[in-house]
Amino acid sequence: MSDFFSQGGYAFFVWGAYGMVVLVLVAEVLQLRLQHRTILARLGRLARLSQSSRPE
Amino acid sequence: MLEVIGLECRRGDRRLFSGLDLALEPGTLLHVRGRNGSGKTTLLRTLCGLFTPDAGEVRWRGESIRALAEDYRRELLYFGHLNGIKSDLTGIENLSIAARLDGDPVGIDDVWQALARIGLRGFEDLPTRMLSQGQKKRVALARLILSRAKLWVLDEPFTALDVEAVALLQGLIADHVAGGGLAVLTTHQEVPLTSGQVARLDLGD
Amino acid sequence: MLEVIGLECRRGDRRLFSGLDLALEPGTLLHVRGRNGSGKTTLLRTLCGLFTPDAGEVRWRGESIRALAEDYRRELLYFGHLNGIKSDLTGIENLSIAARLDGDPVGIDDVWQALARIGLRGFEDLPTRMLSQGQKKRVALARLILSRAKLWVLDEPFTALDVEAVALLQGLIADHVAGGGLAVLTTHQEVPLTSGQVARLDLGD
Amino acid sequence: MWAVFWCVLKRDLLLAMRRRTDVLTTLFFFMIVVSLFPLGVGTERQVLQILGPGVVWVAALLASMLALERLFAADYEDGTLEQMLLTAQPLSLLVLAKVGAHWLLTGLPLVLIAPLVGMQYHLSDAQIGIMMLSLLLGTPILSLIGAIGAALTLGLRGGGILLSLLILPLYIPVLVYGSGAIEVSVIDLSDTMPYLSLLGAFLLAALTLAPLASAAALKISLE
Amino acid sequence: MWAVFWCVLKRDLLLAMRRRTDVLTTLFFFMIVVSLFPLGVGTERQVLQILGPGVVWVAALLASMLALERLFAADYEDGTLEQMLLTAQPLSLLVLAKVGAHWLLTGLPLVLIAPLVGMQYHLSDAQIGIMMLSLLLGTPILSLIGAIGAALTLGLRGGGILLSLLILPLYIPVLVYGSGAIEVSVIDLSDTMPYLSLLGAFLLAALTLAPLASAAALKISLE
Amino acid sequence: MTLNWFKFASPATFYPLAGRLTRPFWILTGVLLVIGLYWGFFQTADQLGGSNPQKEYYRIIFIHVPAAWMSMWLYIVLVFWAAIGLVFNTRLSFMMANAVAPTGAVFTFLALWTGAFWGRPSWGTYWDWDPRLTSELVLFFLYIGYMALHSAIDDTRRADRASALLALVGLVMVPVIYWSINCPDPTQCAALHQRSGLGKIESNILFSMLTMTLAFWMYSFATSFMRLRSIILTREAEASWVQELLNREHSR
Ligand code: HEM
Ligand SMILES: Nc1ncnc2c1ncn2[C@@H]1O[C@H](COP(=O)(O)OP(=O)(O)OP(=O)(O)O)[C@@H](O)[C@H]1O
Ligand SMILES: Nc1ncnc2c1ncn2[C@@H]1O[C@H](COP(=O)(O)OP(=O)(O)OP(=O)(O)O)[C@@H](O)[C@H]1O
Ligand SMILES: [Mg+2]
Ligand SMILES: [Mg+2]
Repeated sequence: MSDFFSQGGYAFFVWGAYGMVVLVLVAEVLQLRLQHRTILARLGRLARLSQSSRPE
Repeated sequence: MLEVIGLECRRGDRRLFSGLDLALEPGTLLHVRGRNGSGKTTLLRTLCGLFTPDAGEVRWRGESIRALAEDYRRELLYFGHLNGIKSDLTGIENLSIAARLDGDPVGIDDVWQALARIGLRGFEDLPTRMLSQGQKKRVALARLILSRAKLWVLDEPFTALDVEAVALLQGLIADHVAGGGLAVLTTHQEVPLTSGQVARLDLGD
Repeated sequence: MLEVIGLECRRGDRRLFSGLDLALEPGTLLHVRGRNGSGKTTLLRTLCGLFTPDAGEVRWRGESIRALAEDYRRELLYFGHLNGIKSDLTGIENLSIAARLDGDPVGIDDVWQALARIGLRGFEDLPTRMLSQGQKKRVALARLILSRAKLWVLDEPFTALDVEAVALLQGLIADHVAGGGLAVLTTHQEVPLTSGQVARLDLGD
Repeated sequence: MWAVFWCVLKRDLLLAMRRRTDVLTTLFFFMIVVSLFPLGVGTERQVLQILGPGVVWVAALLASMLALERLFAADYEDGTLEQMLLTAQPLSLLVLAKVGAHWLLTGLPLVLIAPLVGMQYHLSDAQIGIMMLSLLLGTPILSLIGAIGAALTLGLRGGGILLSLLILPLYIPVLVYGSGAIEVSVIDLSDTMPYLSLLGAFLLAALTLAPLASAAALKISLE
Repeated sequence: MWAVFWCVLKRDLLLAMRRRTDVLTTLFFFMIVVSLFPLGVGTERQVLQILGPGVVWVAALLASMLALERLFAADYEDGTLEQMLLTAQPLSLLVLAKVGAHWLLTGLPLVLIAPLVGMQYHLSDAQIGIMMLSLLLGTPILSLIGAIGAALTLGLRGGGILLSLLILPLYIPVLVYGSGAIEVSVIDLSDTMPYLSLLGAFLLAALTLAPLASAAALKISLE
Repeated sequence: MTLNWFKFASPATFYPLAGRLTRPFWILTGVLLVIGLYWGFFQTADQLGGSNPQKEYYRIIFIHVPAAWMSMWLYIVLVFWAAIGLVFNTRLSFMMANAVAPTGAVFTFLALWTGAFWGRPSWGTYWDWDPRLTSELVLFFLYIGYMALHSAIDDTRRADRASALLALVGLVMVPVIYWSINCPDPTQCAALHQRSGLGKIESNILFSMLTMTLAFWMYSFATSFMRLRSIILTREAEASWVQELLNREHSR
């Protein structure tokens, strides 16, 4: 197991590269989900606002 | 309280006005009138100390405003051609920052109330970029509600406002003057100024 | 002669108008009306080909103006919110360059005469920077005298002009239309348009 | 009084967060200018090592200068600057806060990205350390001095290039000592002390004088 | 058709004559940037000789880019650009004329001042000759490519630094061959031929393609 | 316009479609990632022999090469949609271009990063001014420029068209830039970056690398669709179908 993690002494480089990939890709996905939710929330609020200001 | 003595202002090589004398007591509204380019904006900016006159001076409580500097500015509220609000900030943010800079001890609740009173309920935390022209102007005017300044200098405050907002603003000015404040304003529109004592000043030939 | 078919324009995410149809024959003046922000300027710019509509098209003599390109532009004169004159050049220089670019074979005498007719005698060779707002506008309008375009598109041509200049401009438009030309214009001011056949178009809800 | 300082600082940071690209652009400009040199000069290791300090500093100068063009411009255009002139606070304090925010947004990122650039130019770790330290001391000076120029050229046509003409000559001392520090660090780290302390002294002087000058310039520009 | 080309060219030159400072500013910027490097890098003869070509070219890149920011801006602000879009002439021809005038006012002066810079960097006469030649071929390319960026960023907030982000990377080929030509000229003058003929080919390509792209960009920006 | 069929792919119909497609792409991404990584780490040798013996750090290849390929491929996709948008004036294609750009930039960054982390043990330096590296950097700048230009323009339509044009110009210039850096001396070209044909790579490594490439590709689909949905929502905020959608969301 520790053999696997040490990657023949190149752990820093291998895991540095893989780590950044994981970090960036996960960050992108999280950002996307957050963005989608904020947009839905804001649009929903706007829609309710315009309905309440135009009582029909 | 506000005195103007022998004021002369030039723009480019043209003299806009000279030998202008004025004295305003608390509870007065001064309405400055004149054609486009006659120097109204220049006069108002001079009163605020934003523009240095070529001759004469402006006094507040008997002292030159140059000498008073910050003490004068604390009692002053200027509302110019530009709204002075950041389009990336929300109405709440804009107003609380403005109040903090003016040194008015204003709580967040006051800000919400001011926005509600000026007719922006529901729009408080949208970036002002998303508001219409008139709504932006309202955000800026909400400062008048929060302000405790003694002297209001308003350059064309009625433009872009609808009838209802004009009435509201007029009410604010009337209250301010009735409470012993001073106001100087310009407007091209025919707005009946129904507040206390109204003085008029005509610029230009 | 000028046809508009199913035109739809959006600005930002807002639809300004859609399904707009029009057909103008020679000798017609079209007056486009509407509130601020209702899309008048956008429509006029679309007619000139400056703005690409989101749907529909504009036709000139039966052909799409996209296809005609330069052939259409040769017959077109657009007068927008901006004067389109360089403040560092004199009136004479401005006009002769504009005429050369429009491809109108105009001599230097014609330019002097045009400026005199529009009421700028004596100001011909001052840099336009030194002219007043209204005089600048007159320099720009002198292009109407020199132009031989068939279609005039004028966006608020009357602003900043005094009564006399308004009358002159109205005369120019009337002559143009009477001579079989077409004109499309917008104006907020109430200006009696006394030329031949006047069509009206109201934008906005 | 400091409440106002923090208020303006936070405001500017908040505004920057609402428009993130403006911040990134400066950083990328810096990166691009730094990357252009090896392409123009050749990619030999030794040459690059000699070039490194100078290039980094010149690029920092240019990036900071170009970003400064916008320091007061936005506030000027929407009238908030005018309002700041009319608050009951010394204008120089507000200017200091604005410059502080500006440095946090454009200067600090340069300091942080410096190791990357150092790698591109094959600098040693010690050199990179000194580079970061000198940038940390030097870039605030650039922002402070540049603010004077930005205030003077506010709202002028062709302001950008005029600004550069006005302030680049003033940047020279910073450039000389900043890149000097990195260069001597090859030989002996302790040699860099005089350079760094000089930069520190400049920074103090700039911190006290530049806000006053910028405030005066702003008042003139807004008349 | 060419009558229109000359008309626009003459107009722009006339305008520049009415405002001479704009022209001088570019020149001074170039001189300042070039003079900053010896301050940052040290003044040893050999180092400077190696650096010279690259620095001159990078400075030319930056100067040309900064000047480009104003290429269409003035005409855009007063509405004359709009009118140009509506003339019965192909817009790309007018763009070409404007770029031509711009190059005469900002590129050509750089070529002419190059000998001075060469002396600062202790370049030989042959190198200086090649430098002028390469600048003569290269700077028009910079103006032509830059015009696309200028048209795209017309009227934007923070346009200057955005413009640099967009077009500096596109300048790389010119930089590589321009400074390459000067470098090889140390060894053998005839070695420079491939470089110069490549630059010439680039110039021809840019002359035909860039005006079209700029014209398209202008149409987009003016909608 | 004869090609009105482009408009069938309207934002309104594409929004739910993209939503339904996202999940399958995520599943594909996950499966391919697991296979690729498992194979890469446990079914390939610890050492590579040959003229340039490589130790374990060669495993970076399983992310480096796919990231580099995706960065270029996504740029081509971006330009494709941008060009379609410019020619046919369809809003959805501009939105597609916009949705692809950030993912492309992410992969470009990752190619640079992983390359640097490979370069250090293999070449002894994180960075060199090698043509491939430099042009990858330029590509990164182009992505950033595209996004910066788009966000600097407030009018979305102008933003779409202006940045599309920029992307096109970039497509023309990138090969020229690559070539000019690769041949700084026009009479001869030299490159530091090893260039071995795919055929020369050991088959286990190749399998793993290609699987990872596919995984990254599926990931690009998934993220682009997610982003596309957000873009469609903001841009079509006033459309009636969005209002209905919001009502449905709200009542839930
Ligand atoms: C255009 C983008 C790039 C592509 C298409 C690409 C592609 C490749 C490929 C196919 C390999 C495997 C070579 C082989 O067969 O051994 C490789 C190896 C490598 N790449 Fe990249 N790469 C790119 C960018 C980069 C960048 C930006 C860096 C560094 C920051 C980099 C650093 C490396 C290193 C160090 C190796 C190992 C070379 C060796 O075997 O010694 N690459 N790359
Ligand atoms: N920054 C300036 N520099 C030089 N001259 C100026 C400047 N601003 C205004 N002027 C000139 O000063 C004169 C007065 O301008 P001012 O703005 O005070 O007029 P105003 O009465 O407010 O006009 P308006 O009704 O249009 O607001 C005008 O002739 C104008 O051309
Ligand atoms: N460049 C632009 N980008 C985005 N939206 C714009 C742009 N220009 C105008 N708009 C918006 O398009 C709408 C119509 O603008 P337009 O200029 O056509 O109105 P108008 O009828 O000419 O108004 P006015 O009477 O004020 O001239 C407005 O709501 C405006 O906010
Ligand atoms: Mg005024
Ligand atoms: Mg209009």
